[in-house]
Amino acid sequence: MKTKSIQLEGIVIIAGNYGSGKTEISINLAIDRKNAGVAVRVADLDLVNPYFRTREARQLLSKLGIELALPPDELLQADLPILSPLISGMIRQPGQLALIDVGGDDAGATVLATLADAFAGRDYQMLQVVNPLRPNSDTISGCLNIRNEIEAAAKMTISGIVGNANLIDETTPEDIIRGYDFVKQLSDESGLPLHFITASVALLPEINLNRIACPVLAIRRQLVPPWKKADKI
Amino acid sequence: MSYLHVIDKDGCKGCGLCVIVCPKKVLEISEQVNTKGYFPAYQARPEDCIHCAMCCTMCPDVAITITEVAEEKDAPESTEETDG
Amino acid sequence: MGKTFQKPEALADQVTHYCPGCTHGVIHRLIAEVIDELGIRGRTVGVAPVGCAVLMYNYFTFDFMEASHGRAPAQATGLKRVRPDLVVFTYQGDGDLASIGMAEIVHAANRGEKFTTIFVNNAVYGMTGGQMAPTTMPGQRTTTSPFGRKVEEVGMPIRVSELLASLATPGYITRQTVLKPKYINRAKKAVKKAFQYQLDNTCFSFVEFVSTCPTNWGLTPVEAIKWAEEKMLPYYPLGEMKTPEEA
Amino acid sequence: MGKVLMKGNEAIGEAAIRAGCLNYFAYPITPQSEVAEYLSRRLPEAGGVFLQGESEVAVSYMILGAAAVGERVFTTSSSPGISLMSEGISYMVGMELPAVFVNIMRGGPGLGGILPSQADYLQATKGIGHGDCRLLALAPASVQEAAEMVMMAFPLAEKYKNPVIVLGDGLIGQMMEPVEFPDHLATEPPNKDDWAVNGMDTRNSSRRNLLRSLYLDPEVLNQHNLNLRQKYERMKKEEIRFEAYNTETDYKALIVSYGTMSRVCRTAIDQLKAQGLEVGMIRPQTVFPFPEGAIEEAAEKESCEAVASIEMSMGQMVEDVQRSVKGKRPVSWFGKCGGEVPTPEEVIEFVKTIV
Repeated sequence: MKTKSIQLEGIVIIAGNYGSGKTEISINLAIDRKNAGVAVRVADLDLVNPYFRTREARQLLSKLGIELALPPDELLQADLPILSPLISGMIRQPGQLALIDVGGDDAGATVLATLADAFAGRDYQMLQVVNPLRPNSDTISGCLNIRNEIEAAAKMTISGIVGNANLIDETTPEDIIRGYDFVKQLSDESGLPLHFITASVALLPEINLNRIACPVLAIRRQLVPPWKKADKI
Repeated sequence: MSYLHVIDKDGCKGCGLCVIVCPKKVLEISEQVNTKGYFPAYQARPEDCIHCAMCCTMCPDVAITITEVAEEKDAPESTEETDG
Repeated sequence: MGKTFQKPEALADQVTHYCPGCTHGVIHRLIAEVIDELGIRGRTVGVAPVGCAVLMYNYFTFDFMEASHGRAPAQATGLKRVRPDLVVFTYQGDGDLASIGMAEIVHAANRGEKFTTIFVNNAVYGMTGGQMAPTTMPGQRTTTSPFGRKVEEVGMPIRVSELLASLATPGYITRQTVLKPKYINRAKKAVKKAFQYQLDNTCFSFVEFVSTCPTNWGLTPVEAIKWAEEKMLPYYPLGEMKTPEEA
Repeated sequence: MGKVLMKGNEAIGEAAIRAGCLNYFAYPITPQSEVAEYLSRRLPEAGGVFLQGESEVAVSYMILGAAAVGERVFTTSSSPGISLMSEGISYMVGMELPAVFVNIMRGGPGLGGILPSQADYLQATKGIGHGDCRLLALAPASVQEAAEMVMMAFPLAEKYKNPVIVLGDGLIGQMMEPVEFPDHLATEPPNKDDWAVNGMDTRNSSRRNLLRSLYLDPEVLNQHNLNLRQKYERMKKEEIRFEAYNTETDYKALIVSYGTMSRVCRTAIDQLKAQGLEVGMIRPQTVFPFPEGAIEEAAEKESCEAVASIEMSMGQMVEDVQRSVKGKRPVSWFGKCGGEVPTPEEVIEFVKTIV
């Protein structure tokens, strides 16, 4: 059965705790929407992580015609909090869909507060990515706590949830189902809509999609260590 | 009450700081060397000592002690251990 | 009116390696007396510096450890943070504390670490052979300032107590000396106060001593006392620079 | 607690807590600052001590001070920071104090870069501090192994009364992998009352303890160094750890590689196998002591034509590999050290040039 389509437009901020999978989701979501005919732009606003950032996938994304807002090339590997002017430009003119991938936790979300002028008066959605197989986001209260911290640091409001249960290569179909139940409960308790969950392409055939009421974003892993190959797009 | 004023001859380095602080000018530097090669201080005029402990307070080497002794006969009241 | 006077229990029965007239011995004794009077010998740990007092651990009867040059405050921080019930003090000279270890002492004081530092300032490096220290007086000759300290080249001597007292964190900062018995009695009160602040978990406490180095100054012990009084005390005034109550 | 997904740096912090170490002093430096960030939240809730020092130099002495009272303590840093800590490490070796240092290596020399590297191999195994100073050096190749090695490092440090270094590269610290912590981990530290300066009352003793590294008598210092040497020799007998991969085959080449680099080599070996070329690998899990016997034996296999040291440094471990092989097979080096990890394809290409 085909999964339901993800409905997202305008400015979409991808937030969440460290290692929740924001960057992998931003890349895959950008490609998914682009394939659906949407004009997509992506901003790498991760100023807190030194490795595994959206910028690692810049060639792939530009090849697919996805517009990117990154720090200048010569500073791409710098250990500096470089805030590209392209980002506030993108916020002012988001086009059909502008994805903003921020760093983890409240520390990573703090930079959003700097951009308050650009955001002023504009509609946006801020999604909290939740991997219940991560420490700190394995309980409802832990997730709500992270939500509060991110909102306080960003001075913005989280508007929805993305479920991203995974143990990378060791993820089982049961993990996906249990993870779905968890974020569903989080959605019920917080009143925040569950926008979609994720599952790796390899696992998708093993998952009973009738059990899942929300869209499922197929993940083709792009951020892999050097001894592995990224999934083909 | 009587007191025993003792200068540990071999613990003294002969710096002379006790000599200058003594309000009664009791102390002097000996002409005789100790086992460490220093010329130690001694009580030249023990009868003038008022046991004010200024010398003890000043001594960088804790070489001077004053102890209380029972007031029987004439307790030896000076620098038995030095060559004074 | 007579007084008794005996070696404190916290002090070992050892002849020190210090030169005749060196006031380290007096300062050691004051610390030992205070430790005895406060009854804390069984839970005190001393941190010895690099400098003339490097072997000071031989002269005390409680737990002791060495530090490398200037790092005693960092080491004491580690000790005290993991065992706040211990009484910890560092003992440091001017090269150690005011030069190579300036960062460590400033940050320990600024964090308000609950240990005590005894700082012995004799305006010269003793151990390494009489070189210029950050506290060497203007014009003072040392083995590395053979024509006297030139202020236009190396600046004025650092007044560490004043510098530490300028930190906004509450602390007990005082400058004392042991040049004469009247100063010694006052200094002992300051040392006791410093340890008491530590025992009460109040603040970082710091006692600077204006001290002498007859050997490297090229003076007799008696001349050295006079020189320190005349040359150093006007520049390094005695007294409490800061108490936690003021903060 | 089952498997969880963790970043290497988080797993390192958590592992220490589970090993019973509740004292952490550190100074931030990329790519390992997440350890400090993680522990700044976790340690206060666990009742431990977290302190950010003013420099790596100061931190190394905070570690020394905490170790001196007999408490478990550790720090994490990256290459330039470890250089600054090397002073304190030497004093700890001299004073025979246990503690754990983690180096999440980045490129050098100098500031280098922030990407992964293994260029501190010689520093960790041969020249960590002044004097005759050696550390047991554990080299994890996964997040799981990083956690396990941090946990085993504490009892090892206590066994030898010597600091232990865990030598990870930037990727080990930054990547996410599933990790599972054993249920029961914390071992009781051995009785330290014969040396710790924890106060005579704590030990209920009238004998005071003294910790020092200064020995002015040359004979005494020589004896002290002989004692230290005996510890290093004992490490060589008891602590060598390594993993062999594909060595049951008649391999034509033997790779020696550790950490992240060994993961790439593993992929290369699998791909070479598919192409019909067998290659074996010895992966040192301790780089000091070095598994020289295992490497010598593996190199002597009749089918083996050549040995290669593959490392993210400009030929550091290769010196130990050459020493181990004793001239019985040609030994060559391949590596990169700018932050880019060599790819499996590059390794394959290189291996084909030596057989």
